[in-house]
Amino acid sequence: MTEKLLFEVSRAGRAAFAQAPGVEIDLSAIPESLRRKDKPQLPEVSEMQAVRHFTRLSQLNFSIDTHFYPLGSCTMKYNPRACNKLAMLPQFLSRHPLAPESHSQGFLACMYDLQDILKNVTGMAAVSLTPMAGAQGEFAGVSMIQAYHKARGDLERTEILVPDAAHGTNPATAAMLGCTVREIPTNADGDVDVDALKAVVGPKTAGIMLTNPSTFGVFERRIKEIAGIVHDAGGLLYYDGANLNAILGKVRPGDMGFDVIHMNLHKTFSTPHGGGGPGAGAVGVSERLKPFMPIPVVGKDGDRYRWLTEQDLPQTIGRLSAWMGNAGVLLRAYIYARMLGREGMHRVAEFATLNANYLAARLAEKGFDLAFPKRRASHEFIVTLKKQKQEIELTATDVAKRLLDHGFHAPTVYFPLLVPECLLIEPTESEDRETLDAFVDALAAIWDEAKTDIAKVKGAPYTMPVRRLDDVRAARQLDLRYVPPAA
Amino acid sequence: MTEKLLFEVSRAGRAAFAQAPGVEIDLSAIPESLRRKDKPQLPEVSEMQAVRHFTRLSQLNFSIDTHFYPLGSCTMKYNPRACNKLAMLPQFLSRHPLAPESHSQGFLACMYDLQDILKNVTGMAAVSLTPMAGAQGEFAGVSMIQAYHKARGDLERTEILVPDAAHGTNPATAAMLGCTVREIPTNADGDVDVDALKAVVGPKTAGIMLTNPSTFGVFERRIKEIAGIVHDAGGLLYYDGANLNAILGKVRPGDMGFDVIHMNLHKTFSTPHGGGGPGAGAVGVSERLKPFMPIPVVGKDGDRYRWLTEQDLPQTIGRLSAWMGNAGVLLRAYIYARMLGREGMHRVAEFATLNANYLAARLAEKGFDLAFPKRRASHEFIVTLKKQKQEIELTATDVAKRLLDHGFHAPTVYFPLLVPECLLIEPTESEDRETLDAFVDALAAIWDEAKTDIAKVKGAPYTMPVRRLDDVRAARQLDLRYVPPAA
Amino acid sequence: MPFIPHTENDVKEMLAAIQAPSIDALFDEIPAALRCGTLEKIPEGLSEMAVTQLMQTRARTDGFALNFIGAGAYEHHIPAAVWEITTRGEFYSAYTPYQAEASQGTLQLLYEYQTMICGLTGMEVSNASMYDGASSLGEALLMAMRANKQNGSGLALVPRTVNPLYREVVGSTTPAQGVQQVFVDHDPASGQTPLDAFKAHDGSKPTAVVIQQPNFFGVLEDVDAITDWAHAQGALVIAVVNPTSLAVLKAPGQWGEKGADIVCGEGQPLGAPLSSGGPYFGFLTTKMAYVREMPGRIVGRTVDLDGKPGYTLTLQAREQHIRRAKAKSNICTNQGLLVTAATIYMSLVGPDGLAQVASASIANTHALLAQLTSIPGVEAVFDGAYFHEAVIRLPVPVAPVLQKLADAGIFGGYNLAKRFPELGNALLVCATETKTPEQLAQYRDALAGILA
Amino acid sequence: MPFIPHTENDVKEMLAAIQAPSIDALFDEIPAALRCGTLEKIPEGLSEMAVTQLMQTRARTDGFALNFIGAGAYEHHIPAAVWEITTRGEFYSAYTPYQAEASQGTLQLLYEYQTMICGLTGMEVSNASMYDGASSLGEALLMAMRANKQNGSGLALVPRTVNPLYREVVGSTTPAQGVQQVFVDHDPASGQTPLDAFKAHDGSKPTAVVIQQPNFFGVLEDVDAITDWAHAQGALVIAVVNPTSLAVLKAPGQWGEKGADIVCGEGQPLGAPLSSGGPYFGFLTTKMAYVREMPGRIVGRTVDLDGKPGYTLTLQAREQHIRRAKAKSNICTNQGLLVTAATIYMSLVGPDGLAQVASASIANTHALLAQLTSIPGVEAVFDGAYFHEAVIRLPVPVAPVLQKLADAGIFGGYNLAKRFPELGNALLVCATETKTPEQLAQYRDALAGILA
Repeated sequence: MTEKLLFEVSRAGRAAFAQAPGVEIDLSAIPESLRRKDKPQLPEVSEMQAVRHFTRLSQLNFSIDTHFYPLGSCTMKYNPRACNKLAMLPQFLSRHPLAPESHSQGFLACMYDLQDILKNVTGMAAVSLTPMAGAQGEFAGVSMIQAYHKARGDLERTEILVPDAAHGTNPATAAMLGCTVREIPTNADGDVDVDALKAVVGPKTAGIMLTNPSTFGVFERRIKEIAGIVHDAGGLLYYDGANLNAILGKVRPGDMGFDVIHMNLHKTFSTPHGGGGPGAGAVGVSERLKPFMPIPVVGKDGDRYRWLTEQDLPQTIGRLSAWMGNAGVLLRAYIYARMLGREGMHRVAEFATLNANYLAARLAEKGFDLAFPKRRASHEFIVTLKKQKQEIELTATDVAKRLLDHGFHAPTVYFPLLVPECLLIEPTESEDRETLDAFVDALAAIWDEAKTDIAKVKGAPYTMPVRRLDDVRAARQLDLRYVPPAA
Repeated sequence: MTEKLLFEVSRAGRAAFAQAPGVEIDLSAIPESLRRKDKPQLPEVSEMQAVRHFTRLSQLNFSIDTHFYPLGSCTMKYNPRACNKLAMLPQFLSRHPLAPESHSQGFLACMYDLQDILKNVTGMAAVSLTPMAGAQGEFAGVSMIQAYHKARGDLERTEILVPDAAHGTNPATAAMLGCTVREIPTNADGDVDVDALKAVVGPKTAGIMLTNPSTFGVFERRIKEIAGIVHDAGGLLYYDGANLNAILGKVRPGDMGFDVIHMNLHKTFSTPHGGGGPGAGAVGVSERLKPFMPIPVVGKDGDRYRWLTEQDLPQTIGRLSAWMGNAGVLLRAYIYARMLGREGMHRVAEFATLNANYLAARLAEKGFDLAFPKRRASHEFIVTLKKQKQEIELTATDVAKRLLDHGFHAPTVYFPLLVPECLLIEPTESEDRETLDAFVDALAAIWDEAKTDIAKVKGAPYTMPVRRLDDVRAARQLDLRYVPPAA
Repeated sequence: MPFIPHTENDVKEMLAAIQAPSIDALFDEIPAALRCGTLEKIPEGLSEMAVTQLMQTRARTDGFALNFIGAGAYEHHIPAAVWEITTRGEFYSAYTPYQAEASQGTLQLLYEYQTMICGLTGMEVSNASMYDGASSLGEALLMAMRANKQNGSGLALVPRTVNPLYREVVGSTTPAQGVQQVFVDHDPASGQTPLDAFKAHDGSKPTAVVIQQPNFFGVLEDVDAITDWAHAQGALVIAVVNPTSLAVLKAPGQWGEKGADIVCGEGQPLGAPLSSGGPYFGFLTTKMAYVREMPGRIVGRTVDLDGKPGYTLTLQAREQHIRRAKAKSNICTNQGLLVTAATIYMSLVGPDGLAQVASASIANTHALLAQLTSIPGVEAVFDGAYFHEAVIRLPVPVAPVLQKLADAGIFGGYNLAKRFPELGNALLVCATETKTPEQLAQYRDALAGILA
Repeated sequence: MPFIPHTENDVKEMLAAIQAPSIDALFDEIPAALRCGTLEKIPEGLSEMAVTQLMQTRARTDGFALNFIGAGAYEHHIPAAVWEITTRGEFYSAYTPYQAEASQGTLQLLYEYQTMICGLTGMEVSNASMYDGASSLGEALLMAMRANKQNGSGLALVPRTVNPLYREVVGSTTPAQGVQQVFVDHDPASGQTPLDAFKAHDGSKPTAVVIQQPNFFGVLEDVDAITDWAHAQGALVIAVVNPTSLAVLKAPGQWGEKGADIVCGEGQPLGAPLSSGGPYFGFLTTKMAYVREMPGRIVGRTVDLDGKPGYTLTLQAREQHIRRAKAKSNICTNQGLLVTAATIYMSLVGPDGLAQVASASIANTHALLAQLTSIPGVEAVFDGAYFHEAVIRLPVPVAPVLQKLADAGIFGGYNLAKRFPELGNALLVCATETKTPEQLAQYRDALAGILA
């Protein structure tokens, strides 16, 4: 099943007429020279044509609501429907970002409470909810580290240390803020090479960006020591929160010694991934970074909630969005957190970890190679197909594509970059054991199939709306928008 | 793609825990002898398991929102999403049917206005919205006819006349009310055989149940004459409103001489078909039947709306439901009617008729036989495959099943019963011309295919979740609920 | 032209294909004298924006109240997933699954529904739904007449503790086929219908005996004894039950020695919002022996050409579109979408969740009764064990009190004055699992204030 | 255990497979000293019912007001279909389409989005979204620095008529990479930024010149002249535009001789609810020449192994997950779901509908201004042509007036006192197509009453 482009269904004179206000167009208030002369290229279709088109398009997607989606580092867990419904209560949807505080107490109470929950769950001193995605949370984090050093007159700290296993956003963020990035290698067990760290840390060190468990899916055991080394050198520690799902209620970044942390609420707090967002990348800070938090933050005077702005936080790194970020996403995260509650927080990490370790054990039993076989898996783990690649040319891409035919979304592939032909697998706590077992069977079946018919596997997928797509052509012969055929 | 039964995913101890109130079960208030001892057979699944299961199940359906669905006599037109959204405003959803009138003026205003719109659009004197489906509307109609005769002391009228082309619900309803059904034949042009009618009408005639346009998809041209004959004999006329879509704003049942009419709001007024309902079968009546309307009806005293009950309508046929019927469906119909408005009402019939006649003309051009080639199509029309059956064994069922592979829902087949191998095709006004053309091409392609490979056609469908199902086995080896395998 | 995709050019070319000069010409078989004019009494069309504003205004006019009315329609928490999935286009805008292969979603769901509702009621077969609880009782009585040829009189013994609105619907819809309701009185102290009241009809050869459990007053009937008596009389037993209660109350299939024969009731508590009384759905289950007398759609599991399991409508020979005047009922369109919601609801709450809903509702109603009867002059009317509704008596007429409560944002219950005048100033109250202790206290305080 | 499907037996057997004695043992690599306790400050878990009651209470606390605030976030009618489809699980719970073959729905939609937003802005390429309007301006400036090596100073001429909140975000996010905003004043009479104010910077070799159309005051800038001047200076022109306005205003691609080089803005008016400021989305379009300097995801059309067309993410070599520290931006997750809504919105209103929305908004704001300035002491601040916002001056300080209006259920506009104190008691008001004549009069009457 494929679907025509809506532009191909479009005809001049068609419209979803109920959706126009039904007025005569009068542009007399607009100077002639500023008016538009051509009709913009938008589809002209009836309401049903649009509804049918987008409904059918939606059916072409894999999603959590329809498929197991073990995309490592993305935490594709169940998004409770209550979170969506309640965040979309009409009063929340209609609230203007500049509505007076007197008429926003209900909304502000939710934001205040969410700050508080995130603070307590991470062990940080304060939280700002404003960053609109993880990458913006990282930006805020590094920006605060810079502001901290600057406020102390410590102006030479221009280097950010990043383990080689880090998410690409970490070095990209440091670079956006004008820092020099220095990579720290990882040792064979997946831990940061502490000696290498000691060798580079020094008076130019602004800080280190670390994720724990790392992207290798293992817990950084020497974290306290690392924190000591960096702190002793005058640097600060930044925590990338893509992996909070592994440690919720088990260990807190604040207790590990981190000075700033971002939390991907669309991962751990189960707000929707939405085909690529919106995310929400709230930041938590230690006491010393509190003055620098991005605004706005919600404060409370007695019974009344209010915005904290530049007046309250004169050293703030400023605004990252015109308003307070992805408010509707924050509402969803808040609702989820309240349903989980204290006990539920613990269980998230427990069962995410149980599922990952179980899946790892089952795959190992089937002969797959784990990247770190001696380590506990955290919420995710890595299988490397190095052996299969060498022996039968079976690549991570091949497995990923063939998995689709088995009704499973693929794990993350080729990340982390350091592990050859890797599958980064994150089952999340919401999947049942039968699904994990079926996934193991599918991977084993693909491997078996590849042994006898590698061409079949390389031709996959066969049951999707399209077969394997030509990415090279996509990048070389750029076709980035529909151009109607000349009449 | 098929989907396991949810019971097969169920495991003791699983649950969507957030959906329970979270209390300890305490049955001390219930006498021991009345308590349940076994656990009822409901699935035990997590919230995500249920969401994924039902989301995937939904994808196994054809529907208006995904496919052309020309099911004759069912009026599968676009259901505007606004109707759903606004009928589900929280205040409407939370209103108890016994809420005081003082706190129900908004809801009652909608019902009153809807009565008024339906009254005017059909030319009837009054409307009761309470019947919950077309068949219940029919029941109310015949019941009122009986009550009318009875109130006049005219006790011998036990016969209901029904044209042979009528919907099955017509004779079934008459029988439910203890009437004797007398069938009236149709002549070759699709009109009622007036001479035959004259022959049976008489002092035992309670009334006639008629649909116009008839189920043959043609307008009963001698309707005024028929009305005269029945009225002169002391009988009343009942109008089956499955076909109001053909005549909205063109001709009114009240003006044709009908005494009572039911309206399938889920057809003409576009409330959802919901996989088999809910419908709504409001009834409109002429002056003489007003006293007998089913209750409740909404009345207005000055500015205040209120329920009319037995006190106001002492001769009412009574209640058909505990409350006022399918209130939420009625809200949807009201919203649709307001968006259509006066002009939109006319256009419904115009474009439904245009589409039907166009499709009929195009199919005739391809060599298909129309059941009534000399007549205008109304909102629907009939193709008969008598010729194809004789020549190449191609049946209506074969065509219906093969159409599914072409991405089209099948028309109604084998109804009306009088036309051999018939397809009753109702495209509705919401379909675009390109879709109609593609449907013509699909029918032509199937016929072509059948000429060379009838076995292929008889094996259809091939692209659905299942292939052709064994209905005979279903009826003989009854399997009507899941029984878990013995442990 | 809302909801019409035709361009002017489309119209021109389509008319050319039809060989008609104009759209109007397509109506030329309608006698000119009958053609209607411009429907001038219908208001002009509104944009979606305008109708949104209109409906929002009307909805806000009605507002929200703290609701303690039950009387057959119950406020329960409905999981958000229920209607988000139910209103997906593929469920919302599909119809009766006439083409089974293209409707496996709806059909499998209905098969699962049938299994669940059989599970709750303890019966062997279910249909795919009736309109509502009241009409399902009517159809159950008609079905009993078809099934019980032995006691074919049509006499139905119906306790007055059966929902009076149901009894009225039965009265409007079944006498034409010979059903004759004879009402059986309840015990004024307990609110139960005593076996003795039935025994007064010994030897009357009733076709059916109806038992509502819990009854209209919320009181629990002695179902086992009545069932056994009814069977001894050759009657079929029709149970009218609240599905929530079946998570904790004995299933009708287990009543007495042989169990009820037909079970019906209002499905609304299973995921349908109160919504001014509808759409709801009626459920109807029975023993396999009576399956061919059942009205309505039934889904069966079968196999396809490849032997793969699939689902289809079955036993259609009972239905109107085949059997016409000899059909078991005229029902055709039923309440499919509500059954979809109910199936998702039952899947989400599960057996334990539903038991908790029932238990919390019992506890809340008992707590409410304790609260309200602590007000001087307010008393409980019955002493029988009750489920999640109960009758209290006020020292003054009920109607003005209810109006004052409503003006204070509380819907206080159902006034029994009209249908049970013998009970005095009696009020039927209900507190489901949705009510908090604060809300119970709020009701008590408001009532105490009004009565003070 | 909400959202956990494991039975006790599952846990037992899974631990056996792992050969771990307990779930806790799975955390044994975490140093014991670091393990946290019971999170006692986190409240206990609530059932969905309880959290529903909590959120409903809070939502009702805030209630509804008649809103005349714009200032970058605009109340428009959103067709019901938009969010009913957008929140379908297949869109809502999918992620970035890394596996293109299993994500054709999202990918084709994004391709259609790119086409539409290029159509509106008159540009050649679009990315798949930025976070919001403010951040898209920041990214546009960084992109300009990469694209304009000739004028590489980082100097950006930014009118003070550009949304002050956007300028603050730019100030927080771009200086580290060398962007330096120099603000350009507006004409106090017209509210426009005159060409002469730019000419004061002749020869300054600006990297970019920013033009917001309509500007923050709702006033229309002389975009053609400024664009041509900027290009003559070797600067790239960055247009900040309201997408609704583009249905009737000249597309940035047509500004001046060569058109704007980068177009950005807030996508919220295209189907995103006000929702306290987010989630919204930023759009960003440019000329094909600069496509490799664009940040964010881009979707391209290609073919599959069978030659059938399909859609996939492309030009990923620009992005952080490949290029790491050398990426064009650190953006990763964007605002996919909002783009889904916007694409459905644009498809439903179409070019003519969007022009009507714009026209009705212009008319309503002009009517509002006429109404409000009919009150003695209230005057229009600027005489330039304006779109759907305008600035009025009150005879008294704005803040207390706004509070009184709010208490009367009216949000009267955005108080300019803090960011534009030189304008006196100035208030920015907005009336989109959603406002009725009665509502405009209601505002006037309330304001007149307060000022009387």
